[in-house]
Amino acid sequence: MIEMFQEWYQARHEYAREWKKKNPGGKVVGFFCTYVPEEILLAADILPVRILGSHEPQNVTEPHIFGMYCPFCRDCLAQGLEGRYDYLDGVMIAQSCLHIRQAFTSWQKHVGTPWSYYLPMPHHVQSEDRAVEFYAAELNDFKKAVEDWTGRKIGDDDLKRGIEKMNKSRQAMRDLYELRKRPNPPLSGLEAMYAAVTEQWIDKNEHAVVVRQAIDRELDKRDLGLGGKTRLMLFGSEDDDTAFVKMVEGSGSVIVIDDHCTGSRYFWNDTILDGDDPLTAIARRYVNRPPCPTKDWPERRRLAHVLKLAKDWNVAGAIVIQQKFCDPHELDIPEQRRNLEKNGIKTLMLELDVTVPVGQFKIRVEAFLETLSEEDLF
Amino acid sequence: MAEEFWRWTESRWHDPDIDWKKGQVVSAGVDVGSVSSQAVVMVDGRLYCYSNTRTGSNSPDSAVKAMGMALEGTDLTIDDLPYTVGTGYGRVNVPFGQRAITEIACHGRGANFMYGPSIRTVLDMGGQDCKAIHVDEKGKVTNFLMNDKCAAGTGRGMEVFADLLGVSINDVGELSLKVEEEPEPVSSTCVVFAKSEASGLLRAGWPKEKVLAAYSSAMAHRVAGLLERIGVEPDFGITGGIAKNVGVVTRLEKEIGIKSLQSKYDSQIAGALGAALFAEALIKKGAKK
Amino acid sequence: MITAGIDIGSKTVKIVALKDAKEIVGQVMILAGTDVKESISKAWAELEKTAGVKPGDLAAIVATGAGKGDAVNARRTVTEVSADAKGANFLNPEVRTVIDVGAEEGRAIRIDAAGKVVDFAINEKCAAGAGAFTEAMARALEVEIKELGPLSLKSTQEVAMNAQCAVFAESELVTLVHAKTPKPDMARAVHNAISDRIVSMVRRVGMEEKVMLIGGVANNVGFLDSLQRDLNTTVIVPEDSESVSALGAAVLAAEEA
Amino acid sequence: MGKYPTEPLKLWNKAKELRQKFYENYAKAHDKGGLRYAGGAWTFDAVPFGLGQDVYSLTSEPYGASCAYNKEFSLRCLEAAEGYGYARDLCSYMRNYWGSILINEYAFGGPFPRPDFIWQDHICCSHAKWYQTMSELEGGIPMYCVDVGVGAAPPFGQLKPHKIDYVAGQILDGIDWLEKVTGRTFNDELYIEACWNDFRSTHTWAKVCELNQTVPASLDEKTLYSLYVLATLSKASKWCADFYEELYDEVKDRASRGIAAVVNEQARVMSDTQPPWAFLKVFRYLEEYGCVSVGSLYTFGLEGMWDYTEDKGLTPRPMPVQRPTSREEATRMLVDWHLRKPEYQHFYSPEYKSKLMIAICKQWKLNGVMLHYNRGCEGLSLGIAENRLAIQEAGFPVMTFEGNMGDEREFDEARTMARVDAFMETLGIKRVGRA
Repeated sequence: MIEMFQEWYQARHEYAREWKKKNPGGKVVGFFCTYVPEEILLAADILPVRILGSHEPQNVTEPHIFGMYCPFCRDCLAQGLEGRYDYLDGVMIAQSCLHIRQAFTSWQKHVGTPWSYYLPMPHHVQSEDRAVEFYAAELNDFKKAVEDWTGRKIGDDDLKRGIEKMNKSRQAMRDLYELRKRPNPPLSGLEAMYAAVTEQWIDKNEHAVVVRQAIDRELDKRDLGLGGKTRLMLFGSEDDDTAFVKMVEGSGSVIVIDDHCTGSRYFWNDTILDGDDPLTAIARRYVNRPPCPTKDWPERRRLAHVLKLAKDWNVAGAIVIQQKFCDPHELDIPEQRRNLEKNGIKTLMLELDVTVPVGQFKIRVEAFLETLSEEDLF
Repeated sequence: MAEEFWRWTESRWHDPDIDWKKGQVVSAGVDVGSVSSQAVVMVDGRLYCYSNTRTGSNSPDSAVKAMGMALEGTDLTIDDLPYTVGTGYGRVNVPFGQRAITEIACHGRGANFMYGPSIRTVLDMGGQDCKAIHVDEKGKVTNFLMNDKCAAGTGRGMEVFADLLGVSINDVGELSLKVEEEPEPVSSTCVVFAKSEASGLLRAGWPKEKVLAAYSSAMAHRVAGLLERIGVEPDFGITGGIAKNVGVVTRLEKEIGIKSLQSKYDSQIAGALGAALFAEALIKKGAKK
Repeated sequence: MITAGIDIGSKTVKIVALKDAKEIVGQVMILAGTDVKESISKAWAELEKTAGVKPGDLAAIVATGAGKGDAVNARRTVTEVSADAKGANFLNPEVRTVIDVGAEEGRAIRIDAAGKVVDFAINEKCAAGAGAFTEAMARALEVEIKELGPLSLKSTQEVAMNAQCAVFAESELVTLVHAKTPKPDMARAVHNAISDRIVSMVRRVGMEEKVMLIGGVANNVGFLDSLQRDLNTTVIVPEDSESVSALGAAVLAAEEA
Repeated sequence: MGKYPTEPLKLWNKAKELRQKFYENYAKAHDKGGLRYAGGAWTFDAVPFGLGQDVYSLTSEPYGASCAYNKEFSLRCLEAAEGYGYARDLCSYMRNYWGSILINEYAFGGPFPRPDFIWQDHICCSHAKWYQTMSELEGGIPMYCVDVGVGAAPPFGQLKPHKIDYVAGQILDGIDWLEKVTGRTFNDELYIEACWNDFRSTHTWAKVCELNQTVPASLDEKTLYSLYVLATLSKASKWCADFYEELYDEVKDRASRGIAAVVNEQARVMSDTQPPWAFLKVFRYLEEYGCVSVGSLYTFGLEGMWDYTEDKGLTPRPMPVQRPTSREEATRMLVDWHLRKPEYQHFYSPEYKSKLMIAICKQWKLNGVMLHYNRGCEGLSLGIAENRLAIQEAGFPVMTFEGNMGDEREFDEARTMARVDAFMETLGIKRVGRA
């Protein structure tokens, strides 16, 4: 059951190609940021797949992106330049950080995916209605663009179908995360990461079904003996680095919660219709979701959110992931750490690159875990 | 290979007045670092013997070599050791070890022994990493910070310079102090760039001591930055090979305005010492091979 | 007419003497001490001894390299970029891409049929020191620098290595050592890592066949192997690959005179 | 004696005085019961003018640059920011600025003058966060920030109404907010006047830069830096608009008389992004080759208002036909004016930026381009590698050099000069020495 997610993680491209075989004429759209309103793509029966890196060293992006931009963005672009996403019919981004926007614009110019769209997701999400009105109008333009491209009208019923599909998938993932609150979590952080990340490119219904089955038939009674391990939280920049998570959990800890765009932030809240027209409801959902730090102003609302996660999932410490050169998180992390430490939660910050320098990191992680336990030594 | 100026000289020591057979608890620690390895044996919490050797490309052998050298001239053998804790890069590859603990914890504990329980901030400069460690009165690590990507300020940088200038690593500190006035620090703290910058200075006719002074102060400044990020809570002590480099230490003390504690022990054995102390604690709690 | 080019680098001083811009009549390379002036005169003396060519006999001298300013008898100085281009063009007019990998710097140069520079890229900070890098890695692996190349050819598996920073890469390697990774695979990883950095630069200027590799690291068969696989083409390595800059300077001197 | 006549710019000292006065006025604002506010060079600074004539601002980017000029001061600022936990690769203006607060030293003497409120905009990832942090460092300062991230106009076209609604709406909300936090009533007359001055300043600056198409160039980029800065300080002020009109007349006269900035001009280049401020000597070094940097999209476009068409290329955008008459109209005009600014639009499309840069190469008659890969500003370095490719494709040689506008630790002087030598060789330009 649960191992399905790892298979999906490793065979992401094969899955998409299979999907096209099973859905003749069906379109696949790659997206660069989780602010992309997948509801609308689903309404048009498009398969949205998140474009992520492969964590391998590469030498193809240097001509396109100057070295001070985050390695994750370059890794993403490299996937396109190396033809690994050649099955995409379209590619799009919802406005987020400058780094990933650059990967998108270079992709547009050099990868040659037939259709592309830049969707200006507002940054001033705390302006509430101003942002919602604006985004709803942009979503309307976007919907038209998709209609022109696919040659098919997208009605309110289609949108509602897309919304329902997204919400079901989100609910399933939240229930899966709920299990990790247990003193003896029935799944490892690695398994949870596989489940969370694959939700971003597997057909939502299919993914939700497997999550449900895993919860009901397997996990509920499962005992991995993780009860005694030090409970950790992961948060910060984009992070789907399974090698890193393996190393951390292999050092005597269990990761029980995260705040990443590749994790909980993706499915944390639903699109709620009550009264709103579908597009406004969708706009409101993305404006109100747990924000990327680049949109978290003038107030720092992520502080409370991250602290609440740490408390609700009862973690002893948090590992703060800084994707090298990721400015939005660099602007967030110092206050996040002060806030957690102030509340008795120790933190360890690590700067991630495309590949993990296991050597240096293992020492830091083990030493961090020692400060959280190892009383038998004194 | 040409003469290796960067290499630390190997050494060993043991206390002939101690008869380990009469001791209650014999505990051992071995620190297999990237460049050098140390082994320590303690009897009832007293230092019995230690060694300071070079790490080979095979860490199990290096661990055995280090312990073997420490035990030279004693009637104690590796097989007699009831419990050994390994630390350092090769901590998991100690054939005769029962447990692996990071060098951060071990240096914290070792410094507590070497410098006394009043120490609160430990600076350890190893070959690859530079660590600022906060410890409590028991020597338990409460917080620590390690150098970021720019590994400048690690022992490695000084070794590269020793090699470049053809000065033994043991002498670079003294030599760097033989300047009338302090030169501008080298602008780049990156080892690679500092090296090419230094070759430039040499070409420009700078004497060795002046070049060393310029690098030492750049290094001290960089390390001071690391210490300030975590905060220097007195008392303050330095472990690892760099503690022996008076050139860096005096400049560092000047920068942070705090003198570092002195110890009669070899600062390079702090990690192995901490490991042996942990082994002792574990033995007392019933730990066995 | 005899002209000469002198390349004053951080590690060596090289001189090439050229007859009528056609034929190499003298060639020396000496290790540079800390006193540049002394090294330079040693090099000239060596040239006289081995080729019977004295500075006095020369129609023109052009200097290049980090220490080019110290060549008092040079008519003018040129950058290594132009010198490399001319030198490579002299050796093989079909070369359009020159890759020069030295101790502290790496360069990729695209040239035209006349050996004129069309575009060039020099490594930025943090990607520096391919030569210095291999030395450090050889030390960490405890093998002679010249063994490192042949060793990597015995590799049977790819090991990814994060090699932006030489010092961190070294501790990466130490970790691999402790993980008991076979030496040949680690050597391969080192060369792949450098090759990735160099190839990134080559892609920046845009690779055009034929490709020539020069500089100290050119003699490293392991690096050459990684480079050829990354570029997916055969790379020409001239003999005396370290003297190509000096040769180019000699050619430019002939154009001056 | 050089190949062309030259003479110092008459308005040079006036420009310096105006800059000095700006920073003094801010520091002294409270003495006369006035108000101080902080905001970026991109902000809609016309708005706070509606609060009265005694409201003075400190614009963050130029202030950060002022810190960077002074290596010793800058280093202490940068290290203070790092000590507080902020990463070394963040915007170096921002780190200098925070550091100046942390060590409580004003680059122009005295302690750092705490602002009464923050009026900012958000275009790069750092703009709003910059002040969020500043507010924290200063123990809480009321902050308002306008998001201008509405995306590109359909390449080179008009902005859709909802985009203008969003930004204008935030500004109108912001005006109510300003009244609340300052307790003052907002004066629409003053506001409309300020908007008009903004149009004048940015329109006239473009006209000044256009004059630099003449050979020899009347102004070199080093000089342009000292002049464009006034608009980054206070583009909506009467003094700035008036100065630029005066400047236009003098530069027009220089151009007509063939007065050169670099007397041996034999080659023309442009740069891009903010220069490494502590190393403007790079431009002096170019003069040894008789090479003049005539400007950049950055110096022309940051505070200059241009139109672009495929056939005409870049032309100064004409002034609006008539003054706005109401707060709402003024706001919509202001938003439309700025959101269609090239330096704003290219945040969304490197392709658009490349077109603009290639237009400069042609219209300003350049031999080559020197791109500053600026580690200190991810906003303006955005897409710079793509620009390099496009400009080369258009047939103009490009050299790149890595550096940092505000963190001298990241600039390698020797290697950069060596790179300039190599570039000049590829352009076939021989050294002529400085006259």
